[in-house]
Amino acid sequence: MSIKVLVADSKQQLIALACLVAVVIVLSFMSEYFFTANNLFNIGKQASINLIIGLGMTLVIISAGIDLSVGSLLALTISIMAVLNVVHGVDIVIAGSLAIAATVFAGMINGIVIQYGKVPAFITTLGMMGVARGVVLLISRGNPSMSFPEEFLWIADGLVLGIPFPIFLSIVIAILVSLLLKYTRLGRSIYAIGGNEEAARLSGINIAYVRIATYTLSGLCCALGGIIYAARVGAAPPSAGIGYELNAIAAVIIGGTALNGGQGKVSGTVIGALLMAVIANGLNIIEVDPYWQSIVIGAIIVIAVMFSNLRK
Amino acid sequence: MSIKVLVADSKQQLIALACLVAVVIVLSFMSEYFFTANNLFNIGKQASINLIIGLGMTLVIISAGIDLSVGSLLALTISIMAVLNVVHGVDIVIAGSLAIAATVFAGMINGIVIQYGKVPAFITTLGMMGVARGVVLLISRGNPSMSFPEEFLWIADGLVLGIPFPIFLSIVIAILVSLLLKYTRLGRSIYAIGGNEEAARLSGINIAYVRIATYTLSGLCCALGGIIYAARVGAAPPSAGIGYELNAIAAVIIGGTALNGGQGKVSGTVIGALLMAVIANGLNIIEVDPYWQSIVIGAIIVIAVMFSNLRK
Amino acid sequence: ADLKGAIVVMDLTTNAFQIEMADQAVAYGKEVGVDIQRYAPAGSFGDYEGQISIIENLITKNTDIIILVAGHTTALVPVVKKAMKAGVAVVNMDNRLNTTDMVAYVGVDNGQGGKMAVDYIAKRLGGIGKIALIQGETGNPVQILRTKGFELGALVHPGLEVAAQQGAHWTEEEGLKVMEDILQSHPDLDGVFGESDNLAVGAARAAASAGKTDIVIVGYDGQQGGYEAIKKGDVAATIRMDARKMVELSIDAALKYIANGKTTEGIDPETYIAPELVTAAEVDQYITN
Amino acid sequence: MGILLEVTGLSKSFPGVRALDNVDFDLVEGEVHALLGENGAGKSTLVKIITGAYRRDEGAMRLNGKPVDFHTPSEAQQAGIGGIYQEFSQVNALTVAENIFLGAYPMRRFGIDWTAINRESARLLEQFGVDANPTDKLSTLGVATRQMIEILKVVHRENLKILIMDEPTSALSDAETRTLFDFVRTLQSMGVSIIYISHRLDEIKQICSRITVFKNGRKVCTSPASDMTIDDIVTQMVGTELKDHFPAKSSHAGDTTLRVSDFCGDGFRNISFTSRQGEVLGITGLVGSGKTELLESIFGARSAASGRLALDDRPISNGSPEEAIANGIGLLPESRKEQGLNLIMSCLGNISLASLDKIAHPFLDLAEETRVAEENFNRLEIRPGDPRNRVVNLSGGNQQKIVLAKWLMRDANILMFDEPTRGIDVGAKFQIYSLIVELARAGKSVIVASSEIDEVIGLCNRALVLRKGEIVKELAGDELNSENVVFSMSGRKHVH
Ligand SMILES: Nc1ncnc2c1ncn2[C@@H]1O[C@H](COP(=O)(O)OP(=O)(O)OP(=O)(O)O)[C@@H](O)[C@H]1O
Ligand SMILES: Nc1ncnc2c1ncn2[C@@H]1O[C@H](COP(=O)(O)OP(=O)(O)OP(=O)(O)O)[C@@H](O)[C@H]1O
Ligand SMILES: [Mg+2]
Ligand SMILES: [Mg+2]
Repeated sequence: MSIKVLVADSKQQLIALACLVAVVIVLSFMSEYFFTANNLFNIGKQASINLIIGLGMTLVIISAGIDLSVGSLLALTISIMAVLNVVHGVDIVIAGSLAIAATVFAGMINGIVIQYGKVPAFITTLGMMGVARGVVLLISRGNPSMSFPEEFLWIADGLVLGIPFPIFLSIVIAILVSLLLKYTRLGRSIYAIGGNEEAARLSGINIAYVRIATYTLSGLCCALGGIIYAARVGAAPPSAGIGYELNAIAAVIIGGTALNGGQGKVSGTVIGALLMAVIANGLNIIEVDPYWQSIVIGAIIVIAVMFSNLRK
Repeated sequence: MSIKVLVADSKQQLIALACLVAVVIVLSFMSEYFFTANNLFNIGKQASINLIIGLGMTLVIISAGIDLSVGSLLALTISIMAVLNVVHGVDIVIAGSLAIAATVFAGMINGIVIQYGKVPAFITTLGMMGVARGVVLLISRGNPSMSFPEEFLWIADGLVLGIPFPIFLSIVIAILVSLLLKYTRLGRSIYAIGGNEEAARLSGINIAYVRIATYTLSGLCCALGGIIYAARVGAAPPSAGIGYELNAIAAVIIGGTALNGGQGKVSGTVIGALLMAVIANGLNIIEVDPYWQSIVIGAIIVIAVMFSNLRK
Repeated sequence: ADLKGAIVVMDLTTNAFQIEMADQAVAYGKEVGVDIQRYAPAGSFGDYEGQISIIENLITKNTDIIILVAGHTTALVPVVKKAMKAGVAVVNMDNRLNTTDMVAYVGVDNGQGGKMAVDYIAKRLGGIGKIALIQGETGNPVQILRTKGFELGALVHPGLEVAAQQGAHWTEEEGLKVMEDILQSHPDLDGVFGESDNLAVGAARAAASAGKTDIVIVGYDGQQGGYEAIKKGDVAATIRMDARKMVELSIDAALKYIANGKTTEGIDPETYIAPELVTAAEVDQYITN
Repeated sequence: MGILLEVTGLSKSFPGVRALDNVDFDLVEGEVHALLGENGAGKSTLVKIITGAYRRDEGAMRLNGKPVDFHTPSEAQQAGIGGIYQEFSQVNALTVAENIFLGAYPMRRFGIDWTAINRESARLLEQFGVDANPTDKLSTLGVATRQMIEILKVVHRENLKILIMDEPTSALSDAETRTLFDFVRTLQSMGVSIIYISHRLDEIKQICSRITVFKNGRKVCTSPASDMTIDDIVTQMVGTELKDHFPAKSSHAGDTTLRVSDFCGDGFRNISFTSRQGEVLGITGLVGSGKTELLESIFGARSAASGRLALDDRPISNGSPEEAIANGIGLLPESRKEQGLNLIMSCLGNISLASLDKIAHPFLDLAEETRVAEENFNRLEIRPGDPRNRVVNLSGGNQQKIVLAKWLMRDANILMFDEPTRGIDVGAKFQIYSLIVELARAGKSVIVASSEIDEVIGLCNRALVLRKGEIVKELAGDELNSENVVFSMSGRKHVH
């Protein structure tokens, strides 16, 4: 593909990137602490969970769906892993794997109910948000303060190829998701059902399989985000992940993926998640009054998106 | 219109109604306290705020939009009214009117940014959610515990024609919104831009006017919901309305209005809001363990919607 | 030069007690020459990860002192260790962290407070009656401690029958709705403990709407809203935690730690302030305007 | 009669395409002015500028001698200009009546007058012989009915002075076309001027007084219709002379491939037929005779109530399009926007969508995809020529070609085409017919469902005539002529 086509194709992402760069430059002038290697790693780590969940959400939104259960599914992984490991003494690797499996299964149930139950994705995943949160509360009720073994915390801070593991994992997942979208039938089919489900069906695409796979993958991303969360906090708070759905969706949409499906790019979500993390981190660093923060964050996001659209 | 057409037209609403009746019957058998006039009034009062907001949300969703700022706008009304009344001693009626006007204006800004800024509704209203909440915190920072004069509380408990005022007001708004949708150009245009915006434009409908009016009306509903809220709790907590957006959207969707716009009914939203209130009230009355409540609520809502779709 | 300090709480938006702790810290900081900034995560009340991010940012900024009102007993431990290692003086306030790797802990015994509330209700009812509990955010550590205190209190007063136990959030609206529902099945209720003043105020509204003004309602925290309700007679009492005192002890401990060359020698590892019962008799001294 | 509307020096560009290039055009009071040209010539763009749907880049427009500049379609409507667009401007979720009165609701003192809307709609439907109720949801109706409703929506407006019709008959049958023409003539006699766009050239001679031909965004010529023969028009449009409208038919029918027995379903009954290798089998019938339902059921896109399918004498069951495609069957659906295309995907992505399994080894070979899809893209001479364009930016006819290209790439053994040349220009039609015959010669079985009788006669070796969901006649060889087809379609007994 020629550079020109690439640029035309990714216009919105490029402008979002320009907004990100502009915000970074402004913040660098406002605080000497902002543009330091250490702080950039911090931003990366702080962005990682939202980004990983956002990558699954990207798939879901491209398929013209939505997943409100992401925060609860993240908590589900953490709690199951904690109960197995801390209460039942199961090895952390096995406990983690079982927790991931259970979460992926919950994601799959989302897909099945949406596909075969014909329940709108909004309601299905809202229901799953409640059910999974309830399960988390139930299984952790006796032990609200479980904490993970020291070695496990490596996941939050350990370095791989010189970069912190959460950032490394985000990069790997971002690459995998973007390869999935670009180089697999499933990925292409996700775009197809998001753009026009009937046309996709008449082109021989197995809608049920694609839809269920999409929500299952979103569940997997939540599980991986949950592992990072668990290592970052070293504990299994039952309220983990509350409110994460709106952040993840926002990252996806800031990145130029439209809620009505059929289009979207991984690079956009990466930029969106970074932009959100940079703003939040920057406002802390330059000591903006917390009461002003939500105003500033809200305004910057709207303005960034407005810019990337005005050029269309 | 013949009865037959009416039934075919409202199938989804009728089945949602059937679900509601079924839940009521089950709960009546499970607790003698449930089906009493007093408790039914309670349910009505508890449903009223979500319903009023949900009616504005119905307009927005029919127009293929979404409004995440409803909870913050509700809080905006309450806080402005409280600050004016409690701190500056402005008469409560004037304070309330100014607060409503400000909130309506915020709703209008949503519409303007979406229309002319070409920012997706999700992002615009997410931004407004942050901005309005920030304003609420700022204006109430010195006085987090303002409380309203005794007479004002009549709004929560006073009777009109034998029914509590919040219920009365909800009914009035529901009727007005349903007349608006059926008998006015604006109402029909909301359906048209939701169903096919380009077709609406080509048919000579003024998209900008319709869109801005829609979000403005949603703002008005939030303001009225805020007044009820203020009277019910008698105070102006800056956290009022957090999380209300998902409940309002859920009420709308349970009522058979699709998120992609172009269709929807007020009766559906009424049933949806009642269903949600009945379940929450019923679970408290029959004393379900709080840890189980979110599971049961999530499951019942999904199942109710599944039923109304299976018959399609 | 001034020291750079920070108070990190869970919530600067909804919870008046958290806001008060933060504001008191800023005020006391000025008195003793520490420039204290207030922080809370942007997300919901359970956003522990947000608190971690804030502390990471504070380490980056070479903050000298962090007063941490931890949202969770274990979740913040790893990042606190990191901060201590980086030379930041971290004092844990209010909600007890599961670690000793910090300068000190200063707090209130939430369990004891919960029990005090029941004791007071028992006293007012003469030891016999039907009571209910309105819980805070389900699964929150503070909720769990206050609930445990309540349950313990109910055990020592066998004449009290716990008729209902419901809840979900900390808000007035939740207190109102839950109380409305409880009163349906238990119109003869005698006493209620709301685990925050917000909940108690909401419950009092529901009781007033239902015309039941003789229910003994007790809140927790000691917020202005609660005090005003006590003054009006809607709420019977609240359990006050002295934010000012906690803040003073915490900042003093941090300053001592820094003066000591960053050792904890001579600093009390834990200090508990007794929660106080505030009833109509004592309430006037706490109302600020 | 004076000049009613005049545009001069009009230009309009889209990213990468100059859709209109310095165009002059005028419309005389009371005339029916045909606008002709190949797919993508700029016809729709011109009329959309006139109706205010697009803004022009350059040029001037005068109405009754006064300069006008419409910012929105409603301004044009107020000036008496109404447009029937190529892409329906309808809201599927609303009723027939409401779509007819969309944006122009009759009002009573207290709100919209629904009684008037329903009554007037019923009258209009009746007058135009449209088989639909005012209260039907639009989404439940077929393409032809919706096209008629699109027309009704504009013609009932009282102040109508200029009516623009962009391919109004592409989805209509002959009978409906005749009703429409009667009405056009009535309007004309009432003084309404009409701009008429169509690829059915025989129609032009019937109702148009003047003809303007476009090519590549420029005007080629304007002249009275009586001065031009159809061949002249074609020559002007295509640039070269086109001798035949159909290629020579494929000659050898081979073995039976698909056998349909006792097929019953929603919209058709007791259908039995076979399709052979090397043969083009036509299926024709009036609108609503069940052609579409039959093909869709064979393809597994909707469920058949009963009946059997066999492929090379091996029973098959097509439970879904996926299975049908795996069995080597392809279907080009009737409605390109709703069933055929993913408008926001690139042309390439659309073309390869039904063939992903072929380019997955197991990962998609993008180079192979581009190569094969581009081959089919070029084979159909789709304009503009960059296959990475989004389909939504193509002209109507070129969009249809994308759907065709998709099924060419799939290279199924049995290919079913439902109205394959809807909205395709004459030159391209010949090209598509040639392709179809070529496919048959290469040993495929081709089934073409069409309500255009000429197409069936000129292209097919054999044809089934459907009426009310049943096969009433099978015609082949010399018997396949227009007289016989019309007789069987309309239900009058044909005497041998
Ligand atoms: N919205 C758009 N964006 C980009 N390009 C467009 C758009 N609309 C039309 N075009 C391009 O403008 C040119 C003219 O298109 P137009 O629709 O006017 O053709 P047409 O003569 O109506 O063709 P057809 O007979 O196929 O309908 C085409 O090359 C088309 O791809
Ligand atoms: N989605 C649908 N829902 C309800 N009725 C439909 C639907 N599609 C078509 N019909 C109706 O079914 C009947 C048969 O339609 P079908 O499209 O098969 O006819 P056809 O012979 O293909 O004619 P044409 O395609 O030329 O309109 C018609 O009366 C049509 O209005
Ligand atoms: Mg065209
Ligand atoms: Mg058909």
